[in-house]
Amino acid sequence: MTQSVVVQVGQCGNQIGCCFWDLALREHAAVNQKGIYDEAIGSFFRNVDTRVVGDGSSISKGKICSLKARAVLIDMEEGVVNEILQGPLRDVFDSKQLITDISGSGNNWAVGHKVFGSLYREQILEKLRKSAEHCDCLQCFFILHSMGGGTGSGLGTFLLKVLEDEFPEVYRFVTSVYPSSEDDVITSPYNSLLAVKELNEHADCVLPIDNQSLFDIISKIDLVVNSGKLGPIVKPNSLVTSGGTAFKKQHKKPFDAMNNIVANLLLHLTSSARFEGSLNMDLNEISMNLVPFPQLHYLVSSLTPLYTLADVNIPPRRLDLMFSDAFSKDHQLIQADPKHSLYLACALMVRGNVQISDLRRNIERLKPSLQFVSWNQEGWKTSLCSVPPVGHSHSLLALANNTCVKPTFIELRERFMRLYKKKAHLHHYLQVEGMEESCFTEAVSSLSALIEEYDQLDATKSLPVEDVQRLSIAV
Amino acid sequence: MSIVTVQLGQCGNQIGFEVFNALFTDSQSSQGLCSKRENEAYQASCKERFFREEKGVPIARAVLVDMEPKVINHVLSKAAQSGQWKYSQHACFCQKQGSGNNWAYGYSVHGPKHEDSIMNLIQKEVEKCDSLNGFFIIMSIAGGTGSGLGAFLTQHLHDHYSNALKMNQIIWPYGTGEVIVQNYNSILTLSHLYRSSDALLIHENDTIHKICAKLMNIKQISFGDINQVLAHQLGSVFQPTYSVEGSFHYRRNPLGDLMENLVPHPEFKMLGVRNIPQMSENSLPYSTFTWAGLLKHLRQMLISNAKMEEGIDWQVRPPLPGLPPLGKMSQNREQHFNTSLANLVILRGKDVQNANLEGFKDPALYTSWLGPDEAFTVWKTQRAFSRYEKSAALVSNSQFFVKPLDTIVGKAWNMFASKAYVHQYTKFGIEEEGFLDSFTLLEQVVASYRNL
Amino acid sequence: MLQSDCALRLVAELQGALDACAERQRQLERSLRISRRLLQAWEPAGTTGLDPPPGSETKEEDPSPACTPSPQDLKDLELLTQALEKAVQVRKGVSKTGKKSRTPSLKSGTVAASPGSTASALPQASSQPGHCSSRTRPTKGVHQITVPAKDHPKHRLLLVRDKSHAVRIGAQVTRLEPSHREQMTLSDTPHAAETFTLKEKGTLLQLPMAFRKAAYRNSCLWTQLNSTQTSDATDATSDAKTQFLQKMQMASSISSSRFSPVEVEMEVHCLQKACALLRLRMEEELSAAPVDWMQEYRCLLTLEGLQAMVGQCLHKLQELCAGFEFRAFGMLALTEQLPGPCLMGRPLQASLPCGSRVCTSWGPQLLLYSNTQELQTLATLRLRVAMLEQQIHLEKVLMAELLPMVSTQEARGPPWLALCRAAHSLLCEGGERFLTILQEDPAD
Amino acid sequence: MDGGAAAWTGAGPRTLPEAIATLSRSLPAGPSPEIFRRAKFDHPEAAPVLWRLLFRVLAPLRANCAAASLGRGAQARWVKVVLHYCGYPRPALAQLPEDGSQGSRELLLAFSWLLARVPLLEWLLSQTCVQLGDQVPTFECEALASPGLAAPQVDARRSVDLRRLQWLMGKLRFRWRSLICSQQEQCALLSKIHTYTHGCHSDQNLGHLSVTETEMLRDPEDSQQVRKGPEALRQMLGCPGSQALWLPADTLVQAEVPSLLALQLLRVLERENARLEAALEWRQCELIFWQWMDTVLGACPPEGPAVPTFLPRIPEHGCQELELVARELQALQEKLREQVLSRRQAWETQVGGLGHGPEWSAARQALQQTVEQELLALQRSWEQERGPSLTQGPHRLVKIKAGTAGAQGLPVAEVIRALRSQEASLEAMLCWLQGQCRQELARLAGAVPGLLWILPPGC
Repeated sequence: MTQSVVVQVGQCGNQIGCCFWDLALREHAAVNQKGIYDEAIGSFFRNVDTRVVGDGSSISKGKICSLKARAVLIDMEEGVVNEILQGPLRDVFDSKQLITDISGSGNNWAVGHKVFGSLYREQILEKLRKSAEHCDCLQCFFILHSMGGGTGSGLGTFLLKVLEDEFPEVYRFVTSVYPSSEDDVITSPYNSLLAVKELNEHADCVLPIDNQSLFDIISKIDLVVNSGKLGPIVKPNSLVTSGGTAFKKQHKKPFDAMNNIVANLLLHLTSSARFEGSLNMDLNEISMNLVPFPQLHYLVSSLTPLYTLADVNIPPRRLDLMFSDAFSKDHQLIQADPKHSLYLACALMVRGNVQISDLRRNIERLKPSLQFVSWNQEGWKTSLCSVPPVGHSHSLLALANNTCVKPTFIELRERFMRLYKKKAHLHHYLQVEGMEESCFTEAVSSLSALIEEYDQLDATKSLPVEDVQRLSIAV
Repeated sequence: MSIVTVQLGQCGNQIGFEVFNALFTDSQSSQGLCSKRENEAYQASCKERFFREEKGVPIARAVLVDMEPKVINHVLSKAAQSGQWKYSQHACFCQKQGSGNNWAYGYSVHGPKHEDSIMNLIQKEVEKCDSLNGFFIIMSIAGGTGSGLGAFLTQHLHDHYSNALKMNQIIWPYGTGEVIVQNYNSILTLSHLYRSSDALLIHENDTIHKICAKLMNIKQISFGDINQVLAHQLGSVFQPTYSVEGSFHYRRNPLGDLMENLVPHPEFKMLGVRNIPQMSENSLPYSTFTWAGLLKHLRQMLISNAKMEEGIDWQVRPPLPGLPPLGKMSQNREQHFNTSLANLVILRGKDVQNANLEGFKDPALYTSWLGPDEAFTVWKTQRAFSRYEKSAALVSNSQFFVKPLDTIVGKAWNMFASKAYVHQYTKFGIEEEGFLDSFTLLEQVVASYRNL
Repeated sequence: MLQSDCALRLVAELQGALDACAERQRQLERSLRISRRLLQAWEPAGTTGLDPPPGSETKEEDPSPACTPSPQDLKDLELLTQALEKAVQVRKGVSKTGKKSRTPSLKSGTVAASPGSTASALPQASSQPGHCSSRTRPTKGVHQITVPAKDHPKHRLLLVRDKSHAVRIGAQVTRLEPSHREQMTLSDTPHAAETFTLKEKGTLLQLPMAFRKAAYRNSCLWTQLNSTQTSDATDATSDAKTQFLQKMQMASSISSSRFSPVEVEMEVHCLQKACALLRLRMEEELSAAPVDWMQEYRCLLTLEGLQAMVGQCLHKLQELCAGFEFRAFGMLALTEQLPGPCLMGRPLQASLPCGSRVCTSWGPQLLLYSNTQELQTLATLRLRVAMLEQQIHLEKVLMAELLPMVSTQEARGPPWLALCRAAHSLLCEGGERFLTILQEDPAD
Repeated sequence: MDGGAAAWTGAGPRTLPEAIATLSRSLPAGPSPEIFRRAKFDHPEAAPVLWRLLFRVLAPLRANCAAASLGRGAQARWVKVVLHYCGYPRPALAQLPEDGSQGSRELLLAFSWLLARVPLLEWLLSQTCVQLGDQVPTFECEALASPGLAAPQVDARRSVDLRRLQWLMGKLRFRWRSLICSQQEQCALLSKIHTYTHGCHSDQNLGHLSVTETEMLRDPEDSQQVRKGPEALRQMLGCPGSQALWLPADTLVQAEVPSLLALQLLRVLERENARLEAALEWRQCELIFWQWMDTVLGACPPEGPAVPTFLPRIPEHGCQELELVARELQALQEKLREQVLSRRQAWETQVGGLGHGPEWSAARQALQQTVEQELLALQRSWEQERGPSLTQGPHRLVKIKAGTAGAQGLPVAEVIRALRSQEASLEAMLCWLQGQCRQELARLAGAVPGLLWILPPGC
């Protein structure tokens, strides 16, 4: 089986990562009752004999000794990482996996990308190589970062290029948290836009996440839970940031619940590669199926049912509803409406007690209400993983390559232009070595080209679907 | 003579297991409704074909190949748990990382990289046969490993074992899509197999899914259910039959006899299977069958291209004699009449000698250039198959797949015209030229079948 | 569509070839059945494999894996030996005791007892000291199979007996020198069974005396026929024959030509082969890229040599043509009355030793092989050569019929294209592959 | 040596009737000496017997049984054609009526002509000898290459689509493969039987039993069960053709009597021994016969002017092939001439500056020699029947230990070598023929505009 390495960059990236490792541990603990180190666990964790000095030799078989996350933690501030190291997850990481600085990037993409990038290049590379050495078949890097800040956005995208050069065979999946419009970071449009260009060029797949959407989802869960219709009975072993998480301030801090959703997304995304199922889906199948053209690699995701994200005991709704929900606007992890936009491709990843007939039935049912691009009328990719999320019977992750991401990009461009026209804060960037005006113009045109590609596809929406003229056989 | 099965990819391995299980269970069944001696001969024949023995335990003559270990591990332990037969531990090949639904990756990367190891495993299995009849290669055409590596391996089997027969069991993807690049993968696979395989036995997921729902009455259909129906169909074809009517000698060259009668023409290699009866365990006790009834239904299934016993269009009739070929063709198309090139009917069970097959010997069923004497074959055995006192299977080289093939080629062509996903293939050495070759060949196959 | 006479010929040719194949297949299947029956004796299939007794597999020397008998081999061996063993007993008349019903049956771990007391009749039995004591042991019924203790390229049949005359078998591994055999027997197994190979008891398994005599005489006669052929054929006799032939030729009103038709045909055949090979060689040479002057010179020499050889061939061809034309003058279409197309063509060559080949030895000869694979290669190659000859024959027939048709057909519409496609597949691809004809897109 | 066999080497019969009698005895169902005597005087009653004899001698072996069913006229025609084909010089034969009513002298001459020209007796004996051993499990190559004797039933009314020919051709290819498959298995089984019976044969040269012999020993008990065995055997032997290719195993199945086999084989062997003895005797007294034949020939009236009657088989077919070869050879010649010319010139100019030292001439000589050798080998590969072949007479398969030296017989490895070269040249030939067709079709295709001909990949 293959392994993945998670690279968490910046504050947001590390917070999501923290959630992720907590959930991952708990999921494997629930599935693997015997405590034997198996390949499924191996996909995210090393088994290390801590009695051995040095970096602890990996044990490939037998009982679980001490699990180490296949992760590289990077932040240019110490806060979050230190918190992690003092928290309950401290044993999962060791100091060799960390890169920190104390100065921070000052919400400046250029500092993160250019300054820290060149400063820490070798160090980062060494950690990455080390983590790769511990894998016998490294398939994927997951990069967790936010777009708005300095470190995650700047250094995170710098990292992409490094990975591309150094590990060209290994996929780069990026979970990018996009700032909401009421973002408190004033330079976030600059940072995001500069980052988008890098994502366009060096990522294999980007899973855009919108803080606003996450927030809405959390609010909705809270609403359901507090409406009184359903008892807010906490399930002891569900995979949500309740009691035993890294931060014991769940309800105070909406960020935790939000990060939790992203962590769940990652777990679900990799479940079919880690666990058995009647229709497996390896990670390399994601980009193969969902990326028709190299640049169009932005996948809109939605997780259903939402209660799997909540720590509550809600009786399961009808199975078919789960499928319907996945296509509804308010279940998407970015603010987008795939149902009224054009699908280029769509993946349905199902976990738990769901059979192929359920899947087929729902595809047939939903198909008429969705619009697919003319050359991909049956653009479905499906997988069935037999292991459900902990504490639940089934769940669904839908990944859509859909033109509905376009508004997000357009809005980003607008916000950027508003600032850029005024040349506001530009000097903070231009004073960084290697940073020039052309960086901005190029980034804008990169984003515009992307938007243009989506536009062209959208333009075909109104056209009737017609078959292309085929080869004509003489006899 | 023995058949070495090569199970490829997730689909191939899952189905392979069900096939061996079905074969073994049937051959050990005591419900054969025949003499002890005949039953023993039947068992021996089945065993010679599909199993060998190691320390008293039957071992499937199979090589398991996947680029990813989960499925093979699962299948191995399932077989071991059956307590009846096993796979050989040493006949498995897996890697860490799958082909990612990319035909080009399976064909151009995994294939050459693992050629030696896999061919060695196959060689070892072949050496364990006293006499090799051929290969049965189970694969889906939608994915990457089964399709890409399958096409690669079939070609190498063609080169290395030129005299052994090669039949590819092909799983046709759901029409509504299960892998997005399934049409690309399918046309690449089919066109390559058309060059290196002797016969393509095709099963459509859609069809079997419907059989599960309508005939087997399964509410929530799993892949396990689907694969069991498929295994049943294959068993009904490959379990032993008499080589000469009225003797107890069982056919020793099943692949050769089948191919010689059904697929000698290089442009017509696609075979479909129809079974009758097929029903759930619960309704079986309330049903009785006559040969006349079964064969009447089977014949109508053939000419109306019905995929199962339910919902047959009884309006379809063979064309009137005396029509000129062209007129006949257009009339057939109007009527949805399914023209056959060649058919093989396999009858199993009670009073099989009394079955009347005249209905299948009607020249109107066949293309104008081949008479029923050359185009129709029947195999029989008195030994009942599975739970059915009487059962019939039809292996047909006919226009069954014109439509699905045409659809797949059309969809792939649409996608190809927009150049979508092509970059994923060129990355691994399959250029546009390769696509065009495949399109050309398959368009020809469609045209040739249409012109029957 | 083909005209019917042409079609008739082509279909007849193919059908004939198919029938010949089918006939041969039937023959093969018959003999396969015999061989299989011999190997599997009378038992229905499904007897279980023979498990070696634990601990008996003491491998002292590194066995070469190729020589280790497989379980299947052992099983076959056992069945065969049983059969032979039974034959021995019957031949010795020991089965007259009316125990025919006790046919040997093989179950896992059990072996049927053979009736009669054959052991005492075996010459060696009494000469083996120590064996008697083992025989007195009241071991009855089930015994484990004796299993190879060592490996040796030759597996001998090994029959193992105990007092109850249960027949046991295994592949004896060590090729025993007679003097060592007894020790081996003694130290064999706890059951201390008597062992002997078929060879050592060979006299018992021999063919009937009268038959052996006749066979012996037969081989002597053949030897004689071969040895006297050259030395004893007196000059006088051969002179007389030559004279006779000459006189006959002279008396004939047809003057002799240099070649008889059969010779012409053989020469043409030979020239065709030559032509193909020469062209191949030439193309090989032309496509080579010489790296130094030595190679370049060599290439030149080869080409010149080839040129000379082609010259010779052409010369030969002219000779043939001359002879052929000379003979051709008085031909009458007798062939058409021949009894069927089958009597034409190649069998003529085969039916007579009338070519120039002179055989030096007659009668059955020995063909030596050392392993299965070698034998299989031989058989496959022979068949392959036969198939190629058949294919070439068919190719020529198809060429003669199809090419003119394709090139004369006037209308170049779809029927003609269909014809071309099929003809191409048959003529150029051996019927294995096919071409596609596309209508050119007017837009392009 | 066997006393009986030795007896004939010394004295033999010395009178003509005795000599003819030995000849008769050595032939399969040979006619009585009286027939020969009558034939000398051209008595018509001897003619039918001699027609039959000639037909029997000349008919292809495999087809013999079927051919026997041919009418008398057809048989006679057959004999005429084959003899002419082999170069029989007397046109008188061709003019003989085919009802067998006359011409016994002419037939006697023809028979004697064959007898004098080729070692007919030995050949016949060899072709029809009893097979106790196992043969290479294949059939005569020629037999495969020749269609069977009976004209296949083709429905002449049905027009034939070329796709049907493709169908039949494909079927044939599958049958070939099945044949190979079965043969492989048969080889494996034979080898097994040989291994297991190793040491059981009294003949040291053989060492092991053959299938027939094993079969003989297999189940003597059952001998009483079936009685029709000898009859079936006789039937087979009554048909000399099948003897030649007789796989003993076949007999057993056909007769379904594994039991009386020993007895049956004994009879056949004895019959063959008698023929062999007669053949040996014949050699001693042949001279008398030839002297007598001289007088027969002398008794013939001189032949009249040749009446054109005969058509050797070559006609149009042979002509076509000759033409085809001629064309191809000339093309080759032309191409080689051009190449050699230009290369020679280029070489001369190049070597001009190279000097001609002694090293050079030595190297040149060496090169010349190797090239000569190579080309000689090439030539050998197409000249027929080089190396050991299995086409003549039967072979008994004997399994020996690898590396055993001094074993008498033909090693399979040698035959394999010869077959490989034969295979290669046949392949080249087929390839060439296909190339011819490709050119021709490509020419035709080029003449039709608006179409794209997409060849299968790899062409």
